[in-house]
Amino acid sequence: MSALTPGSETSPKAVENVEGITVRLAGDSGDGMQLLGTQLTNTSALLGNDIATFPDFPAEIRAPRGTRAGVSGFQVQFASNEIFTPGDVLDALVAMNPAALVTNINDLRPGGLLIVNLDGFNEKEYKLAKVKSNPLDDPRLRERYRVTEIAMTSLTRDAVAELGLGMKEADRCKNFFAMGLVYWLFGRPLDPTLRFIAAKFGKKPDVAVANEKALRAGWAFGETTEAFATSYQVEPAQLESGTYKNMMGNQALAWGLLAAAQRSGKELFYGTYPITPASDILHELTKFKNFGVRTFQAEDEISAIGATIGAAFGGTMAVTASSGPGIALKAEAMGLGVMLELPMIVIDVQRGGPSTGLPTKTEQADLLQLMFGRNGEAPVPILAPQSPADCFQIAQEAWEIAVQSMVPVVILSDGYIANGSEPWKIPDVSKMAPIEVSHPGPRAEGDEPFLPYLRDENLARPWAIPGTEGLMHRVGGLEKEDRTGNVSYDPDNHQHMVNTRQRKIDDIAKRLPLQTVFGPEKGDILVVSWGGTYGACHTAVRRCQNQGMSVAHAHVRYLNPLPANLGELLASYQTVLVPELNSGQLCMLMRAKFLVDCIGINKVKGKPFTISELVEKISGYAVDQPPVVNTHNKTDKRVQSKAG
Amino acid sequence: MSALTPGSETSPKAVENVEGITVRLAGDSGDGMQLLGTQLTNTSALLGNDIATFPDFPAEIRAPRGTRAGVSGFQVQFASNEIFTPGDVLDALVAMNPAALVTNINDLRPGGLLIVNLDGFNEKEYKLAKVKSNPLDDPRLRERYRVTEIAMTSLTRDAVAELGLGMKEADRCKNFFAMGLVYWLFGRPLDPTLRFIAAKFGKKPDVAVANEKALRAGWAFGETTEAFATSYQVEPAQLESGTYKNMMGNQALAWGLLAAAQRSGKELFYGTYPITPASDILHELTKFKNFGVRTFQAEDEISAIGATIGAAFGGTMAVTASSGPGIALKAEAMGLGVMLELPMIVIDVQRGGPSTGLPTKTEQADLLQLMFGRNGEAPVPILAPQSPADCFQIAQEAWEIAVQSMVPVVILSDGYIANGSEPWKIPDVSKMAPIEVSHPGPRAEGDEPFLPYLRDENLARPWAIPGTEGLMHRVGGLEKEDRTGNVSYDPDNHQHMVNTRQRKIDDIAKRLPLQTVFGPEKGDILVVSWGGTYGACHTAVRRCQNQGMSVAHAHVRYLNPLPANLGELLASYQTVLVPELNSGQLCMLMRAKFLVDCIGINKVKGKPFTISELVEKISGYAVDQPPVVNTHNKTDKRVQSKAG
Amino acid sequence: MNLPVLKATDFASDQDIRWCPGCGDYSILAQMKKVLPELGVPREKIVFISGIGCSSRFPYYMNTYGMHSIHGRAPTFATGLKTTRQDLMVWVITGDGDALSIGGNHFIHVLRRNLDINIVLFNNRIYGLTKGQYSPTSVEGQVTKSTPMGAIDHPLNPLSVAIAAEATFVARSVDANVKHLGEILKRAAEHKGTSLVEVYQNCNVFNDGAMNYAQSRDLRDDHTVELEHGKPLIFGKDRDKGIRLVGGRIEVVNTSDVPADDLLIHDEKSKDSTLHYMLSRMRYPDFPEPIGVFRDVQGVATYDDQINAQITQAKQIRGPGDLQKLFNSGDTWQVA
Amino acid sequence: MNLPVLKATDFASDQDIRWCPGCGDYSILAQMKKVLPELGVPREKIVFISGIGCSSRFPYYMNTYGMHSIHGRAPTFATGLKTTRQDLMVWVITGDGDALSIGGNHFIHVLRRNLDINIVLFNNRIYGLTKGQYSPTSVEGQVTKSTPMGAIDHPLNPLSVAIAAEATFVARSVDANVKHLGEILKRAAEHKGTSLVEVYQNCNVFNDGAMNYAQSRDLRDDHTVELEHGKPLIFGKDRDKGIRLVGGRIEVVNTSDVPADDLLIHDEKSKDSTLHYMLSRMRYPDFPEPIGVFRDVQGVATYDDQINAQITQAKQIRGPGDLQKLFNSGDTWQVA
Ligand SMILES: Cc1ncc(C[n+]2csc(CCOP(=O)(O)OP(=O)(O)O)c2C)c(N)n1
Ligand SMILES: Cc1ncc(C[n+]2csc(CCOP(=O)(O)OP(=O)(O)O)c2C)c(N)n1
Ligand code: SF4
Ligand code: SF4
Ligand SMILES: [Mg+2]
Ligand SMILES: [Mg+2]
Repeated sequence: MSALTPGSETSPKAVENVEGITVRLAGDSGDGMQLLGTQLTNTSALLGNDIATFPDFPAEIRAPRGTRAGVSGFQVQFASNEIFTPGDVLDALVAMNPAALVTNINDLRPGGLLIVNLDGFNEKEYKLAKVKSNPLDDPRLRERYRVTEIAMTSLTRDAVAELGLGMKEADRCKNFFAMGLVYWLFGRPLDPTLRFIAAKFGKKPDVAVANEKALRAGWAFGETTEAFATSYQVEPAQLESGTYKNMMGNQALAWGLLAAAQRSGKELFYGTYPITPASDILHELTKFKNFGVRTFQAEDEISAIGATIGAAFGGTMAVTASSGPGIALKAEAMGLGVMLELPMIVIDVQRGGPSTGLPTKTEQADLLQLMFGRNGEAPVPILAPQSPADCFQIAQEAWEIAVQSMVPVVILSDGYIANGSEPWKIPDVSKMAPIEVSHPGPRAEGDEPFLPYLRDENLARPWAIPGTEGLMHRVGGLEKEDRTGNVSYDPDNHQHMVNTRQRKIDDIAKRLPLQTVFGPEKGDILVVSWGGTYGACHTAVRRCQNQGMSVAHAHVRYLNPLPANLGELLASYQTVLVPELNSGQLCMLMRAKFLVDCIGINKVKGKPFTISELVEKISGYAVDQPPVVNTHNKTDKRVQSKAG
Repeated sequence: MSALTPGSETSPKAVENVEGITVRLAGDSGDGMQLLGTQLTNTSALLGNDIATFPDFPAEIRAPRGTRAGVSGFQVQFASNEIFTPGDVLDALVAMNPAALVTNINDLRPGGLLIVNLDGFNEKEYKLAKVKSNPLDDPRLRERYRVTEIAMTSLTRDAVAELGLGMKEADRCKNFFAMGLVYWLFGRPLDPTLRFIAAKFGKKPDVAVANEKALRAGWAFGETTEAFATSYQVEPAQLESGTYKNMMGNQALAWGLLAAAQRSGKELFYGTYPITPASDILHELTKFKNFGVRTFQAEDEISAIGATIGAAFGGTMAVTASSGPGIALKAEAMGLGVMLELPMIVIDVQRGGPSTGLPTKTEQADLLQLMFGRNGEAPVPILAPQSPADCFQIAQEAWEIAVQSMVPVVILSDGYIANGSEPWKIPDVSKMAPIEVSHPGPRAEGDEPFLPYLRDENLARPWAIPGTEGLMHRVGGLEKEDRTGNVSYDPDNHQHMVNTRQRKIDDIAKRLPLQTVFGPEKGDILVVSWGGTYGACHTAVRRCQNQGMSVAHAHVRYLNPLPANLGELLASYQTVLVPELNSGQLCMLMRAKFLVDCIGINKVKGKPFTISELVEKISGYAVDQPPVVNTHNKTDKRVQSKAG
Repeated sequence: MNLPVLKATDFASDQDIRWCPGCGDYSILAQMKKVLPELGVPREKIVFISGIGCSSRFPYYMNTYGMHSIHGRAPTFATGLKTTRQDLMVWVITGDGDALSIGGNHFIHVLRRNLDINIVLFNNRIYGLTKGQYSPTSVEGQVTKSTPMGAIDHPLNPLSVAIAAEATFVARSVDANVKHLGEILKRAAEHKGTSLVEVYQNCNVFNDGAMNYAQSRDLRDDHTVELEHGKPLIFGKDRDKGIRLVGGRIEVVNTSDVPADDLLIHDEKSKDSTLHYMLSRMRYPDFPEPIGVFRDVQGVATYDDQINAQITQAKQIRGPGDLQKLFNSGDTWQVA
Repeated sequence: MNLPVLKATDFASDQDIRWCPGCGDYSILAQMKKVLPELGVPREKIVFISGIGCSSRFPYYMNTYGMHSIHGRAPTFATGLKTTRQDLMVWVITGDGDALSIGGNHFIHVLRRNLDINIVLFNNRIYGLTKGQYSPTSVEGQVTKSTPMGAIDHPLNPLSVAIAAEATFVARSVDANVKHLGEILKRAAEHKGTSLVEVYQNCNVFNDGAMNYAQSRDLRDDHTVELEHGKPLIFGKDRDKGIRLVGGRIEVVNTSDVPADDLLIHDEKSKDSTLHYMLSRMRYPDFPEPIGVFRDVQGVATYDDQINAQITQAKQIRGPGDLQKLFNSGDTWQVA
């Protein structure tokens, strides 16, 4: 259901209604494409469209102007129906220079709209972009796409001329010109952006005025130019009623942690060391000092988790976060957290690996690191959000599990979720249920001795905090004696504690919701996914269903322990497909645990799945598959403890 | 086939021939039990017995005298037949004090010989050992065992009286008295120990003489006392002909590394940070400076592996080692090693975990940490020695794989292997084949450009070392471009490199020996084991076979990649049992890869398996098991890449 | 409220002590138990955090809250605890390997942040728990299990490094000098900000007598000089030797030849740390090694005070956080 | 053999440079390319090892061997390489976060070992690559992405810490002062032992002008003082101000009031590091900040020399290792 089709060019300035539009704004890092994208996103959200965005930053801070490495892109899909991804192919591409054009053109669908800033095209730019000649001269371009060349820079200069700004200042406004043009093209109102300009540049009135003029000029240009015969209209989407806000994943995580702290009557401690793409959580949380949030930028990741454990020992809600390489450094301390049985959250915002890898790209290849990357048997619960807005939810669930089971809980996010955004329905704070947390009270000399490793029905030990009279006790990384927590080298005690720490994690499954599926309860194909691939998988499965295939989708948010009914589910389908942005990590865990011949759909390119590639893969299995073997009923129990 | 049976007490001073004897010498850390044990071991080895030892150190350096925590034990089995473990139950126990008695008596078999140093038994000692009264007064003791009480301390004093030493010095000799007694009892010659005394105490003649007198006094006492009617004789074992030496695991690892260096014409660099039980490798290697061995005691484990990678970059044979907690700290740098594709060895001498765990105890729970404990997809080969002497072999194999595939190779040893010992057949150095290592030569200006990531048939890149003209290149942790090794953010290149790094590991299986089994090619039960449990598993399987069960044993020395034929093997048996000193780690890997319902026999008590407990477990499965599902032929290929 | 008066024994836990007989750790433990009651802080308000090492077993023997953490990282746990729980008195117990080898980075960073905790560094110049490898404070040429031909590293001077890392309280004492040790521990506890106390501790098993010159009664007077604020540096059995400063350099003089007020007068309060640094460079055998408080500078903001001050300030300026208000801030839209 | 004479351009790799336009890193790169040919070391004998950060991209731009390693660990890779390959000239390129935050421990240990390498620390007082969080050298109160209300950590003084960590060569230069920078890099290369050069480097994107007082032509003369061995410390546009030492303390004087030989004469060779430490404490705005070589002490054994000396010595004493002899040593027995 594409939006812009050449055939639609009938009456001049016609307005055409379309279901959804995917636009990418691409230019030099200096051209302000991220700002343009964010504005377009918010404006569309305010219009009531469903939205999904995906920014694509250059790997360098400011790669040299005009180079391919310096291209910064922002993709947004806005639609009148429910959408789950920023879109596979572009309906429209705005390219501010040759580098932006050549690096993005392949994502523009045939017949799609290409808008270029003609002033950005000259010999100097060709050299920088490493293209021999002007790419616009390539005849195939006009055969394939609807190309519109606009001298945005000069038009912007004219628009702001009367203000007598320097040329530099004037040229800086050109992204607002582009914005105005795009707004006209897709029937977006100017007011939200005008408000933004007023707020942001209030202190520099002349800049504010210039940007506003550029914006209006862009709009006017669309209105008047011959270049565009049609503009396009996207009706509001039918979202669940409520008040909405556009949310990025890292922001949602930060806010979710805030909510969890408030729900449990705790103040938040956040210990971290900056690393892409996790740093923004720190930048967000450190704004909330008036919420009692203490952020600690440590000297390294080990110090960050050490401080987190220390704060947890003191009775605070403590959280640490990093990305793959930093998580590796936290491994030893996480093991201590498991031994101490203190509640805390460890967040991994995954990026391309191994080693330094592809820091600005997305990947899901840290699952096994978090499952097994510690010495000895040291199991921890692992949760993964399925979308930017879901981060708000997952953060609170993670804390609930942490305090109920007295254990460090892992949240596996990724770069795609962290920087992507979608509408988030603002909850009613007054209706948020409290998260129960209790600390044992003081004891007098006479009372029976305090047992720091005596367990409750969840196998959780009491969270006794320093300052409490009579509860003085020592914790540490040496094996502890059951109940007393004293150091113990007793062989049977060690076995008992190893088993208990595992059972404590396994038991969490009893308290978690059962796995649901989207689609038939049983059938040919079950697609099992986790984390940021939710949107692509869900949409792909829906398409396949519409094409009449017998396929269902189970998106797993709880990776350890796995949902209690997952084994049964897998058994109800002929084929189990597991799309992952890694080489098959969840796939391996499920094969081991359930002895089901799960088949991986794997992509490790630093990029999310496209819907169409998934549809294609799934379709490939839609016809007569060999029956899958399933012996999980026989082996489930025994194997469970082993998967730890 | 036990050795000492009461029935055998016939004629006075009879000499009885027995197949094998298991003795444990237990006393205070200060009592020199380790020395006594080592001497008894060497003497028995020199007699031609097969031997296996297992020391049991206290967790503390010198836990307070007389306490249970302070008990130090040394167990040795010497036999006329081939043995693979230090023995399950004791034929004889020497206890120098109450603490040693109460903490060890349960391992003495009924009818076994208990020899105590009576002088070590008094009120003060009872308090220290936390026993209410004299444990020797417990009638059950004499019912169950053959108890001999000897005032070793006073007898020793008498023996050395004429030398006029201080009482302290005199008492220090009492372990030699015990030694003499034990030697007489088991028909061991004194000479090797006399030689040892001369060498060790040469500088302190009076001490030397005193120890010798004590030793002879002990022997004489056995000869004359009424207490012993019989002494025991153990004939030489039928070992493969050659010259032998008693070897401990860590020493064998060190010597194996030396051999590998010599075979590949390299000097050895060993970067490490001390940690139990890996430290002794450092202590051993640092003696070999005249072999060109450079040992670097780093400031921490990260520095240790960093230096190792740096040395590897320079063209040296580089090795690092640690135990669980230190290995966790190396995770990030190991990932870099995988990216740089440089040859090196990473040794993990496993100990009880998680966290600080049980530092002096053994465990096999780091397998999954080494498989998966890095960010992103970062596969490495993993080898595990099966016994102390095998460490010599495995070190050389590891280096061969490292240079053939240009990759960090992991060796998984454990505390049991590291401190245990067995006879090692001394190889003929002149017959050791060279390990081929090549470095690309210099290039002049004109030559075609050097491609640092161009691969050979093993997918190995060239090991180009600094100092070589014209090969200047830069390596690093960011994803590399195929062939050139330049930084690349290209999606397809990333996929290609991730796949290639995995394939490089998988391909190693083609060059490794196929998995062999001990026992029937197909049948009811296959026992699959790895690492230090070899001896117990092998012996247990042999016993089961002798009892007529259809059971075979496959001991896996190559854990990643797994042997090419392993899947087929598993399919040839009704039941696959996997004994591990963890909660089922290899078991999980095989289940995932081969979809075979492997069943774990798991023990996490900081102690090795006993043969009898394995026999019992195996027997439990010896009767009609459900057929195991096996679909590995269908899935092998596809899953292979995922198990990485 | 009037606290129950506690005795040293009230601070003993029920765990058996597992150090070697004769280990210097015992006397440090004894002094700690003796000093704590004098501070009037209830046991439940005190936390001992250690890394790994013989010395780091310390917390198990104290009847307070405690954490035997992981090797080298104790200061990090203390940082999280103290910044969130300023009401607690936090002690870090560490060794020369724990603090200066694997833990060197956390060591300098906690000092520069001036977190209000007390660090006691048990310096035995050896790795005790791992049975005798050399440590960053082992002397050059020292033969140990890992250095059969002698250590080739130039040792780290813990106090020089601490002073250079902006430490506000730096002191040294000796296990055998129990009275002095007790006083110094007390001084450390009283200082606001990070207090570092290096204690010369004898490992009689793996490095016996390494610091005998500072420990034995008949040597220590001639080879150590006790620092006292505002007093000249005088030492020697007969207190006949003194320290003088000439041209920014230190020299040993006979008190008989030099008038007392020409001697170096100790100023532990000096903000400028150069003089304290100079004292830390005085090394046996060339110089008597100073014991006592090298530096005690008050009034430098502590990390825990500052982080909490920002919280209070933020609450004053923006009012206590209102989640609903935050959620509704910025661009939002209604769906009916 | 006579080496081909190389030009700066011969040291440029084929990779596009990816720093922000205007970044101070460019001038350091330029000076390095200019200095190397003067050292007469062939390109293949030179290795640049870096950690992670904008600055750590440096090796990619040099046509030598190089390793872009992991964050903070560059000195460790250099240690393994230099101890096994003394024939190579090894440079470590690092940033204030890389060297002093995550890498602080390796930093002090490589210095105390006096490994014969050269460390260039690009100090821009910010985390550049991660887009602008404060670093251990950021000034107190600095507002950054991670410190909206101002940084509360007391900054580390890299040179004080280095000197306290037994460094044998310590220097400072400024990106904008290209001539001086070139000379200092050369001095560092010539020193045997670990050479540390701190370079004030402008991050014009996230911390623009933070060290402008030392960079801008019209400020730097009044706010920096150039150290020259054996010369008095004189500074100021009109060289009318000087530094004097009184009672172990430093003060600024007018050269007109004070005879030149009363001024502090710089002695970079002094084994005693106290004076060098004192110079490192001179901070803007109270004092002019010294640039140039603070300390250059020769003759201190290097780690790589010593480890290799022990190898040679062992071979002399025991003869080259004989594997078969080793295997047959100690107790052995025959089985027929
Ligand atoms: C990560 C890690 N690395 C290494 C070790 C082994 N280890 C334990 S204590 C120690 C050093 C002890 O020396 P020190 O800190 O001086 O304490 P001491 O025993 O001398 O009191 C080492 C290397 C460990 N436990 N954990
Ligand atoms: C283990 C790890 N932690 C964190 C990061 C993220 N990171 C990369 S560079 C950097 C700091 C850069 O600051 P600096 O060392 O001063 O270099 P600059 O960019 O300022 O030149 C950080 C935190 C990382 N790459 N690896
Ligand atoms: S080894 Fe040394 S430091 Fe450790 S307890 Fe024994 S004497 Fe004390
Ligand atoms: S961010 Fe700063 S340090 Fe990094 S390249 Fe840009 S200007 Fe230079
Ligand atoms: Mg020590
Ligand atoms: Mg920086």
